[in-house]
Amino acid sequence: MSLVVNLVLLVFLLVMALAVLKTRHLFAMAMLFGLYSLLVAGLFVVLDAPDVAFTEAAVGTGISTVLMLVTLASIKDGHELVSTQKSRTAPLIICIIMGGLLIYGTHDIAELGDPQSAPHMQVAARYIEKGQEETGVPNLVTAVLASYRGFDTLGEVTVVLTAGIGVLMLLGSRKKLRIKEVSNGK
Amino acid sequence: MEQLTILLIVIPLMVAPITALIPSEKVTWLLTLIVCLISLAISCYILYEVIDGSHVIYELGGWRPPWGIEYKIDSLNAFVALIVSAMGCLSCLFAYRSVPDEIEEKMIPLFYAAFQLCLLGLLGIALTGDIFNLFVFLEISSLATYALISMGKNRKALTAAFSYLILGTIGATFFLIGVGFLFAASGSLNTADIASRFDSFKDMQLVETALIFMVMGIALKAAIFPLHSWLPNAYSQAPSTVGIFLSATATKVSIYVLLRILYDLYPVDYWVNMLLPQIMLSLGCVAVIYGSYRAWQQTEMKRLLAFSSIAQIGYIVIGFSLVSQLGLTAAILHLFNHALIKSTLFIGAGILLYRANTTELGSLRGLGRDMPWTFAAITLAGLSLIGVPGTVGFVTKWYLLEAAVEKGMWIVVITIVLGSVLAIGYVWKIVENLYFRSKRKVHIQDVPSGDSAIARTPKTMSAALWIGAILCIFFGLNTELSFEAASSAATALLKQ
Amino acid sequence: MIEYIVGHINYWLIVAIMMVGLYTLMSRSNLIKKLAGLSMFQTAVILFYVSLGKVTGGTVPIISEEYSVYSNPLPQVLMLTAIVVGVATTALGFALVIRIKEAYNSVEENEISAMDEKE
Amino acid sequence: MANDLILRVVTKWLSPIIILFALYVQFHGDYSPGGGFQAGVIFSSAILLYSLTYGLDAALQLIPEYILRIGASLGVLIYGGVGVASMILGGNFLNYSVLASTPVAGQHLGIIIIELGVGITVASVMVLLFFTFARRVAPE
Repeated sequence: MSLVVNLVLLVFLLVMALAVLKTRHLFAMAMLFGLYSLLVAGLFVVLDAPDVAFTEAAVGTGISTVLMLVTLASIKDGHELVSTQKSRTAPLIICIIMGGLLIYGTHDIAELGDPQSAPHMQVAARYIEKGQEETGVPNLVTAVLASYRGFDTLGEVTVVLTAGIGVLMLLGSRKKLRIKEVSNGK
Repeated sequence: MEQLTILLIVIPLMVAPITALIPSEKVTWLLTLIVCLISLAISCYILYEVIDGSHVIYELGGWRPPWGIEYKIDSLNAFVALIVSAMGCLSCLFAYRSVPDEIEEKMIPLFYAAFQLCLLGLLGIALTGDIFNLFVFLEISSLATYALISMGKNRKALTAAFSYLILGTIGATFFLIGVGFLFAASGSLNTADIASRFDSFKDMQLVETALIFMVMGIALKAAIFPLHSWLPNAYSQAPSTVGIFLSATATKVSIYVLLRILYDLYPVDYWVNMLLPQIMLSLGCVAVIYGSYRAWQQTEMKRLLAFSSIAQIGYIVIGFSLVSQLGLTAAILHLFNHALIKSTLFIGAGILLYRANTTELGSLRGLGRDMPWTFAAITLAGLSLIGVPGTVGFVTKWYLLEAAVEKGMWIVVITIVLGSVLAIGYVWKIVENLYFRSKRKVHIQDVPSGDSAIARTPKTMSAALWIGAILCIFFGLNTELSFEAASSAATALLKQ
Repeated sequence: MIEYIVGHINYWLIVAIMMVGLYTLMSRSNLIKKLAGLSMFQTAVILFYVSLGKVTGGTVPIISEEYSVYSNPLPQVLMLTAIVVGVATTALGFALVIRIKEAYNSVEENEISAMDEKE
Repeated sequence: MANDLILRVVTKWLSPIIILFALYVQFHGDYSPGGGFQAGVIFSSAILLYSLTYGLDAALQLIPEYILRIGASLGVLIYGGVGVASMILGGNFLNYSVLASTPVAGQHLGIIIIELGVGITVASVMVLLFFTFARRVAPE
């Protein structure tokens, strides 16, 4: 049953991705992009990952979409130009090759939900077995996130800080920065 | 001893957030310098400890691998960490006068914080033994890099940063796909754990695809030949300090990751028959010729140096695609040597930019006569780039030639020689314009910015330049020190 | 054959979504659209990881007495980090787009590179 | 939008509830889905809502920018500080087991503190991002 729900959502998702690709109206694209994230969040719930779903809903549909809208409002330019110069065959060929490679790779991947597959049998088995006992936290995602792989999470917080610093460096000054029109020295 | 290794990460991590809050350019600079110096001291000590082939193991959070994240530091890790922190010190020394000149005053604390975060990210990549953790630190350093590049004076810096952001993220995501495929096959993320159980899943197509995607992703970040398009603009448009630091470290660390994937994560005999060495070798050769030729065409010094970097990365690729102890040693040694040469040359370019407010070679004519000492140091580093005996450049090219001859690859030998000839061409172009062309009417005293302070090269900048130039000669004459480290690193890689 | 397709089709669809994202990113000239494509590409990769963690008949990995089979927490943890990295990159990208618009008065890559070449 | 009565009233009622929910997600993350990151984003959405209805200046009066900058750094420092504390107490970096009398209690304590650090940084940076971007939109 969950497989069917999963597939239906994936097909919706594919349609949404194509819609983002096709639309020329950028505000509409921002909305479609938010919907795309919401659908992904729904898929995460089906895949037993409420923590990830929670985050995706808050970040993808919330922060990312809001930032996209604010950017659009700031540049006051709601339409994508019909570009004729840029070649589209080369990207298409690259994407088909990459996609083909990935499908080649998934040939011997374990089926969705196979409890005997390597990701479940190796490292993760211990988290499920001993996670609560060793950390005192029943939510294993929190246990792994904060303790077993706490260093990753420290890195993640640092990434957030870095992004904050970067954006402040770019947009922090109230006045528009003076920028030289021509390359230096000319 | 063990606790020292993690301090390499913890110190920049704790200092960077504080730096971002201090509204003083002097204090933040001093903090950055201290962080770099401490990192340098610690990485020297660690290298000294592990150079005999031993390991330092550090389990983060006290969890045993593969459940927790582990640092397993051998001489290669320590060597790369040493390169990163040494170049951090050098560019920080240069930054003292250059950053206030190029960056808006209000942004300086943030600039130094981002610089430290970039250092932190690169050190994290160099030390970790967990492939997902590597991705996280890769992104820390990348995000900091994008922000730093965009601080360049010219508006082109913005587009350079944006295209680097797009390509860098594609590279990182490809790497992430590779990690995911490998995880699907092995169920683990710990390098040593995957390597030790490799035989049980080596026949899966998943593992093959994982290798391809990881190599592609990292090759994009390392600017290996057809994937180099972001590099020239990023390096030449970035503020001088950033250009120095990145040209010396960013691609080097990515190449280090490539070495880890190819020699550590995957056994050598897995990919040696997959056409991969041949492909890499030919890409390396093309990169040497293409990079040198494009460098020769350039009329702007920083862009010239950036294209020369593409060629130099080609030498490194040739070195490790030969799959021999000697070739690998040459490649690892060149990581260090090239970092030294390129940072010295970029410091030179930075000084010229500071004094003459331009790096267009045509506008720099005759400037070498007014600044003989700067000119002398640039020439020394330029000679190293060509590979004149007695300089570091010669050492690596010699070992590289030896390795190629050992394998009977005459095309590679010809490529290296041809690359050196082209290098003479583009280095001569700099020297000729700086010294032998008659001076233009514009004197340095009446440069557009016209500041009287600019009439002298600041001592910190000269010091950074000369430290770099002297080290180019020092390690060219005393090869044992760097050679021992590189060959110990190569042995550590081939053993597994 | 049918079994094979049923077992793999969700991965194929994920790959297809990934490639639509990558194609959007590579073929479009508008910088905002590029960033949207980049974000879709990353999200599809995240979806791939989370799919790896699903166990049939399993439940959310929060230990309780009523259940005994749990889905794998590890891919979920990794992807929490990846989502954060993704949004950080996107935010920085948007900031760059705003500055590029101010400097070039355009957000189309074609126009911008034409202006760059003129200099 | 600032003049719409319904929006103003709804926002006034909704913002505290969202913040309350953020606190629940923050401190109940050990037992149910959620944690510092999600809590931080939810908290920031409350501020976003407030500034969308009442305007950027009002929101900046509520939370000045320097507090956000300090918060962004503080979260990372709290997280790193827990790691350093565990090193001082004789464990490895981020080994929370040494923080309290029993390892499990130490782990639990450590997890709560670091989640708080995550929450503070994420909430501060997200609000900061929004403010920084939104200032560019405001007509000058």
